[in-house]
Amino acid sequence: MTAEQIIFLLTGALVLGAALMVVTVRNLLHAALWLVVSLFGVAVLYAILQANFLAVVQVVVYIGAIAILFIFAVMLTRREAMEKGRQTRNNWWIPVLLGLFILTGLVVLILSVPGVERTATALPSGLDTVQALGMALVSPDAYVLPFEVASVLMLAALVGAVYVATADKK
Amino acid sequence: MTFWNNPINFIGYWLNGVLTGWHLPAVLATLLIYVIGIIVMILFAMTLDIGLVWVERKVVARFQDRLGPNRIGPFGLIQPVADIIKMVIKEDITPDGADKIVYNIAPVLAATSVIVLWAILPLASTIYGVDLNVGLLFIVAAGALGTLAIIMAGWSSNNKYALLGAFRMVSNMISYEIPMVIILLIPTILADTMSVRGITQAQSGMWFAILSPLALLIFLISAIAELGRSPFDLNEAESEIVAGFHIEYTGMKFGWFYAGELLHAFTFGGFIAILFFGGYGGFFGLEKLAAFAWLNIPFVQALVFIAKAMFGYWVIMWVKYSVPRIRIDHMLAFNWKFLVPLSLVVLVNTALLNKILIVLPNWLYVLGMFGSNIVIGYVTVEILRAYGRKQRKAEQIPDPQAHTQEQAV
Amino acid sequence: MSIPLSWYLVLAAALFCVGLYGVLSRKNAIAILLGVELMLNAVNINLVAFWRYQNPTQMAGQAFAVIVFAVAAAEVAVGLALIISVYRRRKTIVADEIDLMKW
Amino acid sequence: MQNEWLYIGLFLVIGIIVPVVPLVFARLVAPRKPNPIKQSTYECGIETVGESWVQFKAQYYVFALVFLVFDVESVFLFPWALTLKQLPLFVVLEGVLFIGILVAGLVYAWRKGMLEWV
Repeated sequence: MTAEQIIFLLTGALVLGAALMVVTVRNLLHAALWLVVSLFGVAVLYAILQANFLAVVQVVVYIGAIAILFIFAVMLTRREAMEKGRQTRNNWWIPVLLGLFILTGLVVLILSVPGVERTATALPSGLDTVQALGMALVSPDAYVLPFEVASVLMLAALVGAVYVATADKK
Repeated sequence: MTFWNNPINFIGYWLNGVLTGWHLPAVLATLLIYVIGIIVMILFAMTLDIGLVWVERKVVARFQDRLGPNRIGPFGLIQPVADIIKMVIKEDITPDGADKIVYNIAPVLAATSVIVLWAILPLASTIYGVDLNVGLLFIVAAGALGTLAIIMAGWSSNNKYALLGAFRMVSNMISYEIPMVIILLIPTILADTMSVRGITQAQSGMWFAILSPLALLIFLISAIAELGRSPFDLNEAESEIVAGFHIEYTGMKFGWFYAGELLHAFTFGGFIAILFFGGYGGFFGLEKLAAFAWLNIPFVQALVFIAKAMFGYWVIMWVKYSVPRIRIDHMLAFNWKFLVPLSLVVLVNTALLNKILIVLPNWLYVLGMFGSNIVIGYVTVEILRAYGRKQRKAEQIPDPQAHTQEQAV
Repeated sequence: MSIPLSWYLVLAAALFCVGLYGVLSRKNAIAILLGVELMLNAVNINLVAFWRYQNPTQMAGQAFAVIVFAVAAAEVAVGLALIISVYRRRKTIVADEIDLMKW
Repeated sequence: MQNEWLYIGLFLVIGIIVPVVPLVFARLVAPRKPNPIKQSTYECGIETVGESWVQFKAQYYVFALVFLVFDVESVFLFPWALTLKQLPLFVVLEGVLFIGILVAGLVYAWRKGMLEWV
C-alpha cells in the first residue's frame, strides 16, 4: 500500500465519518460544522486528483460561503431547531434500508464495470489545468454557453432569494 | 548552486545526503526535509509575530504621543516575551454553557488560518514554500477558515456580546471579501498567472501599483476590513460590545486571537507588496546591471520583501490609529454601494485596456493604464460630490464650503 | 496515482447514500438541505475523478463540476431564503408541519 | 499526488500543532480554580438577563445571501482571467457580459432596498 493510498483512505474515512455526523447529530449547528469537515475532506480529494482550482474553490465557496449561510440560517431559526428532542422522523429505518439498498446496488454496479480498477496516468507535462479550464469555459465550441447560463442562474437565484426575503418585510 | 544563491535547496540537498547516508528510505528523507523546512518557516513567522507585538505597541505609542513599552530590556524589546509568559501562566476560564469543543477549536483555527498563508509567501526568488498555480485563491480560502473560526468563537462562548461581535465581524469579512476577490483578478490579468511567485516576477519591470493604483487602494481598504481593524473594528467595539467574539477567552487562547491578528496584518502587508509593489523584486530592471547584481542575492531579496511588507503593515497601523470607528450600516453601504461597483468598473477597464493597449509601445501602455485609473478615480469623486451636494440640499444642510467662509468672516 | 478509479466511485456512492439518508430521515428543513449538499458533493467527486482518469486534457468533467458549484450555491440561496421566510410566518421549520399546500 | 499539495497538507498539520503546543503547555502550568462566579457569562459585572440567544437582525442574513452569489460568480472569473492573453477580444467581452449579469443582480438588490440596513 502506497502513501497516497493511505492518505486517500484517511481522507475518505474523514469525509464519510463527518457526513454520518451531519445526518445524525442532534445539534444543528454541530451538523453544519461537521458538514464543513466533510466538505474540507472533499477538497483534499480534489487535491489528490490534481484538480487544483476545484480544491481551492471548494474551500472558498463551500466553507467560506455556503457553510456560513447555513450557520446564519441555523442561528436565525434556532429556537425551533433546539438540540432537544428527536431530529429524525418516526419511520427513520425506511431511509436506512433504502440507503443501504441503493449503496449495495451502486457498489455492485461500479465493480462490475470493466476497467474500473485502472489507475490514473500522469498528467501531460506542461498542462496548466486552471488555464485549460478557463479555455474550456470561454471558447465557443466548448462550454461558453453553460458558463453564461450559470451566471443567469445565479442572477435568478439572487432575484428569487431577495424577493422572498423582501416579501415578508412588509 | 551555492549557499548564497539558493540557500533552501542547498541545505535540502545537504540534509538529503546526510539522511540517506543514515540509510533512511528516500521518501522518508524527503518528507523529513519538508517537515524541517516547514517548522523553520513557521518558527520564523512566530518569531516575527513576537517582534510585531513590540512594533505595534511602539508605533501606536508614537501615534498617540506616548513612549510605549520601555522598561524591560533595551527599548522595551523583551516586553513581548514577558507578555507571552503572562498569557501562558494565566488561568484559563471556560464560561458556563459554552460549547467546550468548539470553544477550544476556534482560537487554534484562527491562528492556523493565518499561519497557513506562509506556505505560499515567497520571501525571495529561491526562498519560498510552494509555488501553487492557484495561489491567489488560496489566500481567499485561508480567509474563509478565519471567518469560520470567528463564528465558532462567537457562537460557542454563550455570551450576547460575543455573538453580536461575531455577527458583525462575519458580515464585515464576507462583505469585503467580494471587492478583494474582484481586485485579485487584476494582478491575475496583468501577470497572466495566479501563482504568487509568477506575479512577483511579472513586476520586475513595472509595479502593478502604477498600472492600477485604484486596485491597490481598494485592496488596501478591503484588507483592513478583512483584518477587522479600525475603522472596521466594530466587531470588538470596546464601548458597546466590550471585545466582541473573543470576550470570554482568557490566557493563551486570547493570545492566539491577538497574535493571529498581528501576523495577519503583517501578512497582508506582504501580499500588498507582492501584488502591487513587486514583492522581493521589482527594481525596474535595476538588478540586471552589473553594479546592482547584489540585489539578486536571496537574503537581500528577503530583506527587501520584509521591508516592503513592514511598510504595508505600517500603513495599516497608520489607518488604524488615525481613523474613528464607523457604524455598521455605513460600513455595509460603503462596501456594496461603492467598493463593489467601483472594483467591477476597474476590473472591466483593466481587462479591456490590457487587451487593447498591449500592442502599443511599453511607455504608452503604462501611461494608458495609469491614465485610465486616474480618469475613473476622478469621475468617481465627481459623482460622489454631486451626490453629496444633492443630499445636503435635500436635508437643508448648508454647504460646508459656504459654512467655513461664514466662520472665517 | 496508485489509487484505482473504483475507490473514488465507491466513496462517492457511499457519500451519496449518506446524504440521501439525511434528506429522507431528517425533520428539520435546514438539515434536509445539508443532506442535499452532501449528495451534490458526491456527484462532484465522480465528475472530477472521471476527468482525471479518462482524459485530463478534456476539461468536461471540471467544467461540469464548476456548473454544479453554481447550482449548489443557487439552491442554498433560494432554499434557505424560503426556509427563513416560512419560519418567520409559521414559527416552524419542521418539514412535515409545513403542509398548507398538501391537499 | 503532487508534492505541492503534500507540502500544503504538512503545512496545515504543523500549522495546527504549533498553536496547540502553547495551549497544552498553559494547561499544565496555569492554575485552575473554577468557581461559579468566575465562570458566569461576562456582561461587565451585571447579572446576565435571559439566555444569550438574543434575536438579531435578519438583515445579516440578507447580506450573506448577496455575498454568496457574488462570491461564486467572482471566483468563476479566475479561469476567464487566465485566458485573456491567448484569446481574442471577444473573450474579454464574454467576461464583461458575465459581469454585466452580475451587476444586474446588484442593481436589483439595490432597487429592492435590500442593501439598506434599516
